[in-house]
Amino acid sequence: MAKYKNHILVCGGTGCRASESEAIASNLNASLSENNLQDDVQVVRTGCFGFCEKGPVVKMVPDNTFYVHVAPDDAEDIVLEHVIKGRKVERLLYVDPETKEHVSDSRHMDFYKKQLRIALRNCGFINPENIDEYIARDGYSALGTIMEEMTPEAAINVVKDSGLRGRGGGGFPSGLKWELTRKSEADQKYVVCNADEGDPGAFMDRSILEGDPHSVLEAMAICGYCIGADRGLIYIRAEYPLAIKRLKIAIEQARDYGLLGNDIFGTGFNFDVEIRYGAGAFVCGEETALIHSMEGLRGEPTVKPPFPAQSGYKEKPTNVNNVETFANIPAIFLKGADWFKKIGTEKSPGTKVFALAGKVNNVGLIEVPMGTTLREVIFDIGGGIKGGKKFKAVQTGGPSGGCLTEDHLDLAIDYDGLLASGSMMGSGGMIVMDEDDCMVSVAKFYLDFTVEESCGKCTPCRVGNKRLHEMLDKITLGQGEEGDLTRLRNLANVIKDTALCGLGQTSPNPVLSTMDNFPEEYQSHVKESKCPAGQCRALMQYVINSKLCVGCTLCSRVCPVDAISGEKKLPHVIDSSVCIKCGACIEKCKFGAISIQ
Amino acid sequence: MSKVKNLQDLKKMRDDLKGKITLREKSDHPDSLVQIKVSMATCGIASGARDTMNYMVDELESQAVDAVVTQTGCMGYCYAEPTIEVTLPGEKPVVFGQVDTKKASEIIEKYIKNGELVDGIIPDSYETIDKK
Amino acid sequence: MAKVKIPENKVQELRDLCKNFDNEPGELINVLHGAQGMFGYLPAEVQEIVADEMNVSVAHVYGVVTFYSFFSMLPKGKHPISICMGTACYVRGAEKVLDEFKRHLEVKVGETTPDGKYSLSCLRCVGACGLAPVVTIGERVYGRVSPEDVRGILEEY
Amino acid sequence: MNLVKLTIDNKPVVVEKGTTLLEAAKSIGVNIPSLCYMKMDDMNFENKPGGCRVCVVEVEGRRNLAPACKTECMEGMEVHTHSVRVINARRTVVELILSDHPPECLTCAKSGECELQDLAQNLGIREIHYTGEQSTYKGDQSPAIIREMDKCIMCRRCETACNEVQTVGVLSAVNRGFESVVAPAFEMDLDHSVCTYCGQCVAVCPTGALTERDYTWKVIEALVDPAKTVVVQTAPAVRAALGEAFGMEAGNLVTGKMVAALRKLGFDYVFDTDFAADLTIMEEGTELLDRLNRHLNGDQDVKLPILTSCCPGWVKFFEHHFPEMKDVPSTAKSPQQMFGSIAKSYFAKKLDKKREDLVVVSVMPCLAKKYECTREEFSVNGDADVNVSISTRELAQLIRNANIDFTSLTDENFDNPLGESTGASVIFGTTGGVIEAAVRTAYEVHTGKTLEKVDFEELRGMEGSRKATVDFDGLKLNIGIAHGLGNARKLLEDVKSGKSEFHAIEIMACPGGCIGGGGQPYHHGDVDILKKRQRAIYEEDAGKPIRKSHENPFIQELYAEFLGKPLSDLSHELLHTHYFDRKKKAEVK
Repeated sequence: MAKYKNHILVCGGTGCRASESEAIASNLNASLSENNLQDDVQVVRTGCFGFCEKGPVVKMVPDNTFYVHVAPDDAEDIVLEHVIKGRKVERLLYVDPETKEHVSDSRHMDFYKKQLRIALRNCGFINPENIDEYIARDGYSALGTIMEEMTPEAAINVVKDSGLRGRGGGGFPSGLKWELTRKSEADQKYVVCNADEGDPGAFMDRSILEGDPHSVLEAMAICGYCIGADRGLIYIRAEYPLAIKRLKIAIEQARDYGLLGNDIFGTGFNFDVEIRYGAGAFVCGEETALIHSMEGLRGEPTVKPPFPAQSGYKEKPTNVNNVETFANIPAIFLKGADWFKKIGTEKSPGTKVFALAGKVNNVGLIEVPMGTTLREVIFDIGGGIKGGKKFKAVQTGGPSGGCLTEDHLDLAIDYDGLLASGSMMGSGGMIVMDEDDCMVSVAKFYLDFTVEESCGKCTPCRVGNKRLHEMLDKITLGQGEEGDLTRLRNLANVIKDTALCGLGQTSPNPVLSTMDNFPEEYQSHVKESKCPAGQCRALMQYVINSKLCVGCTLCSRVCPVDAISGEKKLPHVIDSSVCIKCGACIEKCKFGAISIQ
Repeated sequence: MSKVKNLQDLKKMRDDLKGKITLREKSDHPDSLVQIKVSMATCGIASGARDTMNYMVDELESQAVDAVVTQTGCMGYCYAEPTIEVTLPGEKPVVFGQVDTKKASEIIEKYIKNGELVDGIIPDSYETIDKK
Repeated sequence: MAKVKIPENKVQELRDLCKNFDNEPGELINVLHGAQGMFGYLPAEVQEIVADEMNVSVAHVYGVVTFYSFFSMLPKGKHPISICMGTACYVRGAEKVLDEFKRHLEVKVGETTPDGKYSLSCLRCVGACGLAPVVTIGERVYGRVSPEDVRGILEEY
Repeated sequence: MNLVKLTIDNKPVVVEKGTTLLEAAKSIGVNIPSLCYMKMDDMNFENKPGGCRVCVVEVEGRRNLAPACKTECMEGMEVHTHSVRVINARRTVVELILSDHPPECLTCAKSGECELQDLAQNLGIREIHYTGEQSTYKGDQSPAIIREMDKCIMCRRCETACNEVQTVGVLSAVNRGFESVVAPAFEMDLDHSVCTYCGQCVAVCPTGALTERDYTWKVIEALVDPAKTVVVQTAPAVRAALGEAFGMEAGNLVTGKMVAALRKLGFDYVFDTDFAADLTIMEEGTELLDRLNRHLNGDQDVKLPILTSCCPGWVKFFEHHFPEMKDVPSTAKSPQQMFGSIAKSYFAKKLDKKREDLVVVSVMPCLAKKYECTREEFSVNGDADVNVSISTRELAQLIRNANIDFTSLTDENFDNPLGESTGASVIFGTTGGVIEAAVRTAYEVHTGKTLEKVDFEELRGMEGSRKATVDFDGLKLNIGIAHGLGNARKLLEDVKSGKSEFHAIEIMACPGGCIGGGGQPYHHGDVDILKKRQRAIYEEDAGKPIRKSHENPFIQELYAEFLGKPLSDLSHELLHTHYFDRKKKAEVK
């Protein structure tokens, strides 16, 4: 057997693969063979490192050098310089945006400093397609220990004691859910893993499945043992081909090892997992809708109760947890409920994975203890706002969440804190916005999403959200009227109060939170027909400064709608009733005479 | 492939497999480990640095010493190749010259395990690769 | 709707697909995934055969097909272009990129160019938010796309 | 019994566990408005998707409002059904529905019967605060049913009726969100679907999205055409429900007033489909006995059970779903079509007129009859045996159009010869009636004895699927009865798999039989109305001097003068039909 002295970890997450990390890995291998180092150095394709902004990412082990923005052509340098000569390839090192210095060790990067990885503990560390590496990291020993040494009730108590809450958004205590499902009597029960991550801008679950699929399988088996189910189903978005592939490999390997299937650990306990595909419907993230979708129906939610724990898949008791929730389970059993409880806040123990994106320097997947402040996440881990712009808002919870402002930056992130401030945890999308983002447009963007993804079953969501969207559209077009804002708020509140499912009930949050936190921005749109962020096209006015205009006629010639008139060598004027705000004139003007107001 | 029949099986398997990733686990906290850098430039390899490195890796593992062995470039002591740099936790790095397997064994026994100095130390006026 | 005639061997393949799922109505979505994989889209005739095999009404199959955005009743272009409209891409300007594609191809979202070469669609988050805005053409992913890049990208095909 | 205590609008109430808030409130006189909800216990109809959100109420301690139709009563609940929060939410929800609904109340076919209209009125909606894009769909006109889905509010009742009750499977919710609507596969017209035109979707639709195709103008045109002799026939179930359209209590028999009204409308001859029902019994009963005897004598070619064939919805159903069994049902035409055949042959001859000079109008509780009379095999040289079929509702419309004060009309009698009928034919209007009528005649024909007790209680009732054994003087006849196509499907599956032990099965497409037909005055989910109509039907039977079809003197005369005997060649030509395999794929346009 080859005895590797170096490991080169190449990120194999979707983001990095999109920028050809596969080619990097194969070039590395080729270069190693050329230099006869194939037995000394192992190239490992891992799951996501999280630092997607800098992808593709390559990490050298054991000296912990972290290379960023690596291209396939860089592979040779890495081998020749780093591996053979022991010299770091400086141009691939991360540059600290503050000090402008090279930082070679990932542990010294701000991006990683404040993170604590539990759910992501194996992502970017092991080869997700190799069960041996998972087992080497104590994989499946939580399952084995529970089955050999614990009753299902005792195991459920561990989950309850840990205080783990559902990471899919609602934050329902997981142990309690397991207990309810255990107590429902039936000849057949199911464990369902909700991997239908549909929030635009969220990719936590996908990264876990791509980077550490076995932790989810192990947790599902643990759950099956606890609630008395022998079948598990993973409902995953069909848009996640890599996660599906790795899950399939993981399931096969676990079966081969007897860690799934019949008589697991010789205890007579049977448990197996199959995959069901989503087909592009956001609402299927709602558990009752998800169950209907797995039953081959339209993914329409139904009124709860009955809860899935009582009557779920095929009308049998069903425990539904999302990927991240499951990924926490083995760690909780390995290290104990007390260990877990000490992390995070009292009511929200543990960590949370966020997909940090938007106008922030370090886009990526991060995991922080609950209670970390938004400021730490955005400015320390996220490295602040891109392009030195001013922070304006952060949106958490996706289409169900809200926009928080500067005033909330020191808010400690946990379920209750976010809810109290008008947003919610959601599944963990976190989008940062800067001064150029118009909050009315942002609310409209989310409503646009909700309208498109509404299942159409209940009136408030089917028609109400459509009307909300239309009103927002009207406002961004400068056609808002007196009374629109009152109506907007009433309608949003009624939708929240009357919609059938969790998605409908939370869909007005982006509207309500932006109205609460940026009232003046709505006012300027409606009362002054102005968009302070300068984003709403219809509210822009192109104006020629007569002092700067020399009458060169360039602008009037380029205007596609003949909105600009004026005599040669005299200042020109734009007829704003004709202007379509295409911006062609500004581009042409050599004198900087045209501006947007 | 053999099935995992019980927890005992799994634990044994884990212990056997552990080696596959210890390198990575160690890289998470190298400061608390013995760090050994083997100069592996052309001159080093020509003088048998590869043998030295392989020997060190095997020996440290078999003696269960928590250490990280990495290669490094030319340290500039071509006359003394193979050279290695050993950093004990909390100590300053020390460079040894002309380290063949015999010398390596001595370094492990005396310096690494017991902190006793061994002949062949190159004075600390040298520059490490990192300082360059 | 154009009447499509499915070759007999394909019909058999489709029926076998249903049988692989035990003709179990609960597996309808998996079957439709398989069928779309076979035909590239789900014309009415395919849905009728699936309904017949799975012992559900054609209306039910159609109701399911039209519910999920992944399923399509129209053939896709040779190079299906998808613009990610996830939030991360949105705030980094995906809409302008989309507009540029629409302008170049002269089609709306969900349509295919008359020559069948390109089809244009939007999708929600491919999860490559670090590369936002993201465009995928077939299997190929383009990151950090600006409207100016669009012409060049199209010229590759 | 498990009881729970709660308060609704501060009034204490004790109900059985499992009771919904809507039901509990109703029990103490609190009528929470609802829209999508509809439940008819005996009909196996339950539609409560909890989707319209009109019935929301405030439950203390709950974050959001609760749909009363789907929320079970729990111990200690404190419920408020008309707090400011509730009223505002409810009005807003209804305004939202109205904002996506064409404002065409004045000209809508459902005006006055529309549940959305009532709701808006009751809530006092005077302004719609939220306006915007309205969904539009292409219209769909089949011979029987008109779909104007712009008026659909996604209550899903039609979907439940079509799929769960009738198992016809034509309708499904399609698309999603604001674009969602209930439609046949590929949003094709009903014409191209496997629709049976039973009209149960129309019967439950709260708005004008699904209505019958209105043929009243065709009737008016015929009535004023001096060249035409206009003959009308009225189905048995019509008389048990027509009064409701004029504000009369359900269950009032209005046979005499109906006849008087028809005469006032200007029909030249007011006849009765009941006469044709008696004729059906003669043919179908004889066919039954014939098949039974041959079967008992060991003829392997003869298939049993024999299935009734007077319901056109049912006929189209088995043509689509069980075409391999198309030789099992009786070949006897339905009473509507037998009447048409006889009117345009025997009766035309009596009047010394050509068949083309006669216009046969039928008044039916049914929408499928509109389709049935257009079937090609029911016309001669392009002249249909029955020219126009209108529903009970359309007849009421005609009566109102003619300014007739229906309730104060004096009873009149049908014309002869095609107006005479027996009690046996009247009960065709309810589930179990056809087979009971057949048994009355078949018994006497088979045994040669007089049947003393004509009431077969064991064949009556409202259960969806029933069975009974009738003793034919030693010969035990096993009879099955199903109403509602879902129930029929189950019996048919048994027949198909050879498990059925029945000699004869009566099937009616509509729950309750014709009294619950898709063309009857709207029941708005009240099953009692159907039960009252059923009672009225049996009442009429009991009051008839003659109660066995073969004793109808004009039937006897018809055979003597014209047909010869049941199953004669002429009978076969005029009174029997054949069925088609319609299992071919629904056609894609």
